[in-house]
Amino acid sequence: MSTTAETIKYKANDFKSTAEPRWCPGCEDYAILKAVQTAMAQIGRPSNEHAVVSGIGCSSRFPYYMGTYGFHTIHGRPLPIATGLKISNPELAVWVVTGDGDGISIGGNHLMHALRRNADITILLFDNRIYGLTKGQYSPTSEKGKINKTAPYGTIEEPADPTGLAIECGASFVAQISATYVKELVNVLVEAYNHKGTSFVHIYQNCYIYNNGAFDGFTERSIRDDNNIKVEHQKPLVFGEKNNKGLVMGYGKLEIVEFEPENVPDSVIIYDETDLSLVRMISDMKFPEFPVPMGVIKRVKSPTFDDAIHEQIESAKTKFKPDLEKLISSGDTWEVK
Amino acid sequence: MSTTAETIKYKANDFKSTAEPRWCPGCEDYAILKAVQTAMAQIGRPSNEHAVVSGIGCSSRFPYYMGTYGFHTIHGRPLPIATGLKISNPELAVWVVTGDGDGISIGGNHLMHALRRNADITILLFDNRIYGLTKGQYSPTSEKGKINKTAPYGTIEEPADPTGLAIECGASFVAQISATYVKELVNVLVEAYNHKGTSFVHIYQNCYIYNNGAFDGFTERSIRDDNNIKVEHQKPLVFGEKNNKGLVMGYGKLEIVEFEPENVPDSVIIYDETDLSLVRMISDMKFPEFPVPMGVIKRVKSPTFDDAIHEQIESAKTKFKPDLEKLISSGDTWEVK
Amino acid sequence: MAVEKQLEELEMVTVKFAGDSGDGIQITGDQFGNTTAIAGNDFSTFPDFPSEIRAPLGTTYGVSSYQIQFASKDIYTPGDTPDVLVCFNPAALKVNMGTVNKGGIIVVNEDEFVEKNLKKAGFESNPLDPNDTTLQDFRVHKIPITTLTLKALEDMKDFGHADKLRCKNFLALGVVSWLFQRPLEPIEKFLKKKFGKKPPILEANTRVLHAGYNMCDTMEIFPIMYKIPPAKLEPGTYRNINGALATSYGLLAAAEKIELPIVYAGYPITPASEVLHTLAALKQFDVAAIQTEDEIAAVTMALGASYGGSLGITGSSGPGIALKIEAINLAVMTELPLIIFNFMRSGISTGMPTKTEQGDLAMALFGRPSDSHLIVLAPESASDCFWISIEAVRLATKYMTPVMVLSEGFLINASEPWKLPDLDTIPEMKASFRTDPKDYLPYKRNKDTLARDWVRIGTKGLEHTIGGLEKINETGEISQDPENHDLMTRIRAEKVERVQNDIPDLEVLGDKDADLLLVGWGSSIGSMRASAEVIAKSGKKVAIINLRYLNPFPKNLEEILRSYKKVAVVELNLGQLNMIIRSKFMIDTSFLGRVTGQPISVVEMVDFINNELDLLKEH
Amino acid sequence: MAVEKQLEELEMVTVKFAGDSGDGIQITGDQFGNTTAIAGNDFSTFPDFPSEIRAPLGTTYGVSSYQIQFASKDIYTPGDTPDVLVCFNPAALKVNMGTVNKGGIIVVNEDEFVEKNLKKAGFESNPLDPNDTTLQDFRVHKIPITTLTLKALEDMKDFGHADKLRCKNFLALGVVSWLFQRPLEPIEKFLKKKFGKKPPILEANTRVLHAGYNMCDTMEIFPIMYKIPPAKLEPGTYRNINGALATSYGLLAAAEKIELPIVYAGYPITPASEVLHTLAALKQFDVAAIQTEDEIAAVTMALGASYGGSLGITGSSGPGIALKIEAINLAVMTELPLIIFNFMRSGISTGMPTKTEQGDLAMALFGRPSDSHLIVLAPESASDCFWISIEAVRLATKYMTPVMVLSEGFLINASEPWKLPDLDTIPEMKASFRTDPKDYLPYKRNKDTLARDWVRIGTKGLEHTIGGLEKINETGEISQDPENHDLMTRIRAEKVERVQNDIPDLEVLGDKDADLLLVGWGSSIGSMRASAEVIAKSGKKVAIINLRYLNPFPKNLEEILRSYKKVAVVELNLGQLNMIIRSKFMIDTSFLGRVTGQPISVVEMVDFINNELDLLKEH
Ligand SMILES: Cc1ncc(C[n+]2csc(CCOP(=O)(O)OP(=O)(O)O)c2C)c(N)n1
Ligand SMILES: Cc1ncc(C[n+]2csc(CCOP(=O)(O)OP(=O)(O)O)c2C)c(N)n1
Ligand code: SF4
Ligand code: SF4
Ligand SMILES: [Mg+2]
Ligand SMILES: [Mg+2]
Repeated sequence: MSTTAETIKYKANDFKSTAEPRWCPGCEDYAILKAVQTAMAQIGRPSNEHAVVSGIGCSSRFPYYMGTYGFHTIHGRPLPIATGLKISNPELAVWVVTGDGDGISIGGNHLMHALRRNADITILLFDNRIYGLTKGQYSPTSEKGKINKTAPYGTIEEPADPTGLAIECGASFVAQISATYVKELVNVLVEAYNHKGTSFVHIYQNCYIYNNGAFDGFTERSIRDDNNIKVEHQKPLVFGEKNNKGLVMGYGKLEIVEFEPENVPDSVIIYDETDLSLVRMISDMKFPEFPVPMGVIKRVKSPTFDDAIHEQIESAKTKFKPDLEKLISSGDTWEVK
Repeated sequence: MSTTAETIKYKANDFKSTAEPRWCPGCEDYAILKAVQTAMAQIGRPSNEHAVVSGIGCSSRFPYYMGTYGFHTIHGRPLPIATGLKISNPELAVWVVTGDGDGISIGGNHLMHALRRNADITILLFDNRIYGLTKGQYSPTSEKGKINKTAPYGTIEEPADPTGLAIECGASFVAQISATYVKELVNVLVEAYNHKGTSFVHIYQNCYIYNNGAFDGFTERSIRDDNNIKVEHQKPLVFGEKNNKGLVMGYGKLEIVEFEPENVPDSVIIYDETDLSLVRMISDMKFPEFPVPMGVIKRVKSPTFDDAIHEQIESAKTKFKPDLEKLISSGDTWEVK
Repeated sequence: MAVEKQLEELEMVTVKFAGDSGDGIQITGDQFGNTTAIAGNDFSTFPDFPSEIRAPLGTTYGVSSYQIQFASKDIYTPGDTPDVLVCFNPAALKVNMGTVNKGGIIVVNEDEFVEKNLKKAGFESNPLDPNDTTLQDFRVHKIPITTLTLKALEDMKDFGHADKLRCKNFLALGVVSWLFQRPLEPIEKFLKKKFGKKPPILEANTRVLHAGYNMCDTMEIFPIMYKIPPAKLEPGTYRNINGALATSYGLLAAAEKIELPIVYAGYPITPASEVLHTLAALKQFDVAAIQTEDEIAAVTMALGASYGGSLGITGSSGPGIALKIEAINLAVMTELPLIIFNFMRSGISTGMPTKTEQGDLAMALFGRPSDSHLIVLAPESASDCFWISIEAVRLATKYMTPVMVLSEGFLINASEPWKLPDLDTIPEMKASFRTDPKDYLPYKRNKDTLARDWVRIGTKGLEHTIGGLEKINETGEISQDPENHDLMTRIRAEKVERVQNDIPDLEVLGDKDADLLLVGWGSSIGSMRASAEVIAKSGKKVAIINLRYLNPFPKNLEEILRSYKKVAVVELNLGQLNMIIRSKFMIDTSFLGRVTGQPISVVEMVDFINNELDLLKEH
Repeated sequence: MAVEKQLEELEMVTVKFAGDSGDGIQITGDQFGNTTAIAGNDFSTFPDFPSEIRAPLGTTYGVSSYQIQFASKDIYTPGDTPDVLVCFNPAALKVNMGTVNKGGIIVVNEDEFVEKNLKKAGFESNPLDPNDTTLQDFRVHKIPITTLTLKALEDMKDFGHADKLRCKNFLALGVVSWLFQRPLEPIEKFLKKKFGKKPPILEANTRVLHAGYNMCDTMEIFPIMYKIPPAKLEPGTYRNINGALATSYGLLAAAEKIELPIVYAGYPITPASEVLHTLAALKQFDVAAIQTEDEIAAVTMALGASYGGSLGITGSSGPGIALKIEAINLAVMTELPLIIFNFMRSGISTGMPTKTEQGDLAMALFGRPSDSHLIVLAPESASDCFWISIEAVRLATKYMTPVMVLSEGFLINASEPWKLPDLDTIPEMKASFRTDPKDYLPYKRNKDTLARDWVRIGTKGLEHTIGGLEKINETGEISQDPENHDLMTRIRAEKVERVQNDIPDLEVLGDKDADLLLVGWGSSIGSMRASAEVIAKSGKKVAIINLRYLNPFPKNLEEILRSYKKVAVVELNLGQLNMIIRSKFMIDTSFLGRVTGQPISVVEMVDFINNELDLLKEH
């Protein structure tokens, strides 16, 4: 990890490639690209110490625009590839960029198992609730009833919830944030990087072409403060345009209370990102009845897969000297003269 | 669905095939086989109206021993096959038999999406926390640290929780039961069948050869009542050898209280299988701190995938007469003479 | 196109529109195709677009194009190289100018040839400059399309600037319509249908269309205009069709004939998605068109439907087809009528997803573990996709076996005039489900076809279990008996071979009494037919056969192959059919294979044929 | 084995043990193999078991068996048909009696031949009945193995009945050891090692072992005993090895040589799991052996490791290999050194998972979308798996390409004596990672090998992005340029072709100056070698080549093929190598292919050869 001296050395531009991004004008992927580069500058490690692995999708074109190492792989499989890379090169900062189709549809199983394993990698899921690259089919996060190319009569499936799924699968770090929150996004990315273990960052990303305005209900500037809640460890769960609402614990359920901004009641919950029942409740909040949480929702310490593998290798070495000659001649041998 | 007159017509043996089961002596798959046949007799539909679709694994040999229709498919894929079958033949009772490897490892993604879709099928997941058929490798439900063929130094992954996963994925019916509870298992199976939508039944099944005793901690007769809790809609959450313990709601968390069996306090929760926060809390209980829940944990009404598909087809028909000739000559046409 | 001779009447012309992805190139092309159809020409189109949704404006990799060849005679390809190129920006010119025929016409939107755009496109200097020699071989017509568009709409105050700009493709369409004396009515009709509910857009587009047309009339931009007389097509009612529609309509026609519902399960992928989209909008024909979580779920869901007694169909392209292989083998093992469309695209891995290729033949035949046999068909043209769909359904259900259709990205997007079929000519087919429980055995076979009985799951008295384990012939009980496995492996192969008895003999196209026989399949047949005409004109001869049936081969293939001095195989790969023909018939073929992501060009093929003919003469 | 001649000394014998899965058949076989090794014979084994874990007792489908051939000369196969069959129950007799050589010895556990068991096995009457003619062609020895075992342990009061019964395989082992005059010490040593910590079990097994041996000595059950003199093997230290171990050791040896850690990612599947198990227990050799969630994760995790700069390896069998195809094409596209083991098993779909086959050659070569090329190797024997592993690592890393090793279920489980290799003879190999940023281009190629540079991800100054899209040669920038794609497709093919320069010429085995050449690969080579010896004994000639390199072929293959009057291809499939040889060299081969789930029998092959030789004579 980096020292403070290094931390100040880099600029976002140091993490740019010479290739010109090819997303549609207006696509929020641009904002995320910028945020990742800014976060990397803050992290303070040189570009060669980062690798970005992606699947297939608009979002997955990401590595081409990074000045780091990059691997644009196949649809749905960036996670095992990133895991293999991390096992091979434990010092590397390994980032995964995936989409709601790449990561939750075809790649859902790898996500589930990657989160169980907890290799020290950082997953960025760009959720535009649509298939961008293939031109507008529904994705697992698309709202029920959505009209689109493959569902001209409306989708009939309940949407999946990437954040809830990550928590269920035992992710040790889960954050959720909109691409429109530029500063917060950078912060979350830095926190995600700093977390040892798999960090899962669910990013709401507007697809300007095929699903424009998908998140306006809670990200549109004029109404967002009443429809978002910023969650932060050890901070009270307060939200609202005037900071006049908060979450309190009812009988086994969260409830919203209103108050005067200056008089936050004691009953308002102080968030604890390590308290699994609270984490569940926050992530289970249904919009629009409840606000959409933004920020680091879960963070717990947990041994990493890559460490465990290398520890087993090291401990095997101390138990058994790796002597190939001896290994091969183990078991019953006999001489022919 | 069946009338009462039919209900009494069948015996478990009517659902047996002539093939002799080939599981190891002592395998609990035998008990589940018997239970399914008994449940079918109770359900009261003839054998030709049932189809059992399985993947690959010891458990997945199941269809060969049933006198119903059966399809022993490929590893991890029984769910989409069953879904296709149900869409094609909506009247059929479609059952899926899968294992912890088949259903949660290679087939985990299909499980997740099948539960989101909610086709009217019944999934039985035989969880022996091991790979039986391939002779003893760990599965996604194997305990961390377990020594086995592929992890001679112990597994390093956190186990997945099939019940929690099913709930997270929006399953409309989730039950959990041990194969050792013969009567309860039959009941749960009948309830699962009766539920319209995808029913997910997580069955603890002892593998006598490769993982014997895996569930003794909570299924062994002498201690099980203190380590299980039977959950039932509208019934108090009471357990213990002497029915002397119960679950009450603490500050956002369940707590165990002890009492005199005759004096069940009012604070003991009356279970509600439709209350999603309660459902979460029950399924999130960690053993051995808390007892393992047995029974129907979640049941909510939700439109089914197969119905929705056929409704869209019917509504399209009322809007557009299916006239092929007309369709083909739609758009601009011209005459050549 | 002999432009230099200033002819008024031409036999065939190739026109290409090119510009940014956002320039409306595909619509322009489609509309020009429509007027061409109505004018009675035969035609063939080639839409070509980048894999980015909206690549940054003005870049060469963001260029989208639409090529169309039309003629007063039968036509087989969208043309090698354009006679007329319409460029909406410098990048479009940069990418395409190399392909324009010498002496050809290049129409450019002069307004876009500014410093910034020129640089983006990689021009060092402005090729429109009077002193620049870049375009000296062409007749360049500079039209300030943008300016003229804005001018034409000047008085529409409430109509936004960006909206106005979006009309400029219709100005160009007006220009080209004038050049080839096309009526504007069909385009107006289209605009009315599309924008009927948005009067300003309708108004604006119609206006610029006429503006473009009239301008040419008035301003004598082009010294001449061309007439391509109607083609002598078979009498009948025609429409314009592309492969995606034809494929879907064929499936619906087959389903109606065999009286079974369709379950089409797919996962989006270019270019296969088109068929999924089309079918999803045609639910009234008893179609369940389902988008699954991945390709494995798609093929298995389709297989589950086939097992149940419906028409289970799935479709994908390279990367997705690869994922379906394990499940296809389950279908082969359980002998169920699964239909798999492989809309082939270019290259291994992600490759060039929007480009075409014929690279998956070897995979269709051999790309499954162990000896695994299924029927393989390939349509030769957009309209043939209709008939191939029908044949796939007929054979899959009759032989109880998977059928793989090797279609192509090119065919999916390409369009051509199509004489509406008489639906009564669709072959009879019947799903004769077993209902009689007497002596039922799951793997008992029809003596002729070797097909086992199809059972609608749910039928009383026929309960049985099938699966992926090897089973005893007839009884279907699982078995590891060595000789039984050998037998079953051979029966599965034999069953597919028997299809030979059920498919038409090959007809030789081109010059039957040539010395040289070209063997091809799929879209290459178009280039082969066109080349054969060129060769014939030069007084030489070449024969052609089209292998629509790639497994099994038609019965008379061997006889035909052996009756020519030389056999040459042509395909868009490095020699897959070629390998099979060589190995099966021990004929030392020649081979022409190209993998450029585009149909093989007629020029290249003619060169190849001439060369082969020369070699034949030498010996 | 000329039993009827009552010879004391034999050249070669085949013994088979058969019984319930729970009877300890595999251990018995292994131990007999060990004593055979120590006695200095050459040998070859064939363990064969059902796919059920513990099939119900006494059923025919639950029979497990272990066949071993041993000899005083070099041996190549586990023998076609046993000279001695040891049956633990009627089902084992039922399944195997048909294969025993006429006049052969059958030892049965008389105790098990009771009504119930006979019925289960499908015997109408008791074949041991004096009046029964079922076994009249054999010399049957009825031994009440169960009774004798219990008797021998009668005084071990604290040792349970079930535990006692579990010892009966060692009584049989004692009997057979006596029959072939094998020392008991190696078996005692094994027992001590295995049960050293469980004295009663050790004691019981040792006792019944001796009981069986001594009984024969005393009771003259067999009129004679046999001696198979030691084989004249090359001097050296030997051990017994099977393919699973040899494969793993080979990988470790290669990794040590090239100084790279191994990341072996796999998903359990029969028979591939064995290698995963072996490597998982050898972590001290810098091996990360990882069980993934499925085969796609396995191959991609391995690829991620290759990308990072480790040895990324994966292994599976048919159904699992099918799932890896898409990712393998990504490896071909990104030109990374991925190693894929395909431990082939029998049949399409689930097929016969514990049985062997060579059905995946065509898939290895052609089973990927588009024209996709990789190196294909095949070991010929259990011990050759060691060397093939090494070669796979050497070629993958040198040519920056995936290598697929076509191994077989049979080789994984089979064992044979192995002369311990001198580790210094392992070929030099080096992973020359690029470190110099100067002029680095991701797809710039080595002039000889056409390999691009391997970069350890993390290296300063070499940052770059690779992926599945087509790219420009040298620069690696993504591109849809038509000619570039054609070029890259051909370069990827050419790169694999270049490996020809780096692999040894084929040596002709058998009789070089024969008229008939047998071409084969993998485990069939064993049967071919054995058959060639039989043919030679009858004064005729046959030559053999072993294609360990299946893609590309060795350089001198064509020359060799053309120097024989007739070429015949032999393989455990319906003609996959055959197809390639015919198509590539236009040679009208003969073909012997069998898919029974078992190695091809020497008798069948000898018949085939004789037939071919007769045909040659006729012409
Ligand atoms: C195996 C395979 N199946 C399908 C595709 C086609 N495909 C490419 S991207 C994509 C989905 C993209 O959606 P998402 O992951 O949400 O990314 P976005 O484009 O929205 O950023 C699909 C279906 C493919 N490339 N490979
Ligand atoms: C594609 C594929 N991969 C792997 C296998 C091998 N395989 C068969 S069953 C199985 C796992 C069985 O475990 P589980 O699903 O828990 O069933 P159980 O045997 O324990 O009942 C595996 C890995 C296979 N048949 N197909
Ligand atoms: S299609 Fe949508 S997600 Fe893709 S680049 Fe365009 S705006 Fe972005
Ligand atoms: S291995 Fe285990 S799960 Fe499989 S049949 Fe035997 S006891 Fe049952
Ligand atoms: Mg998306
Ligand atoms: Mg299991």
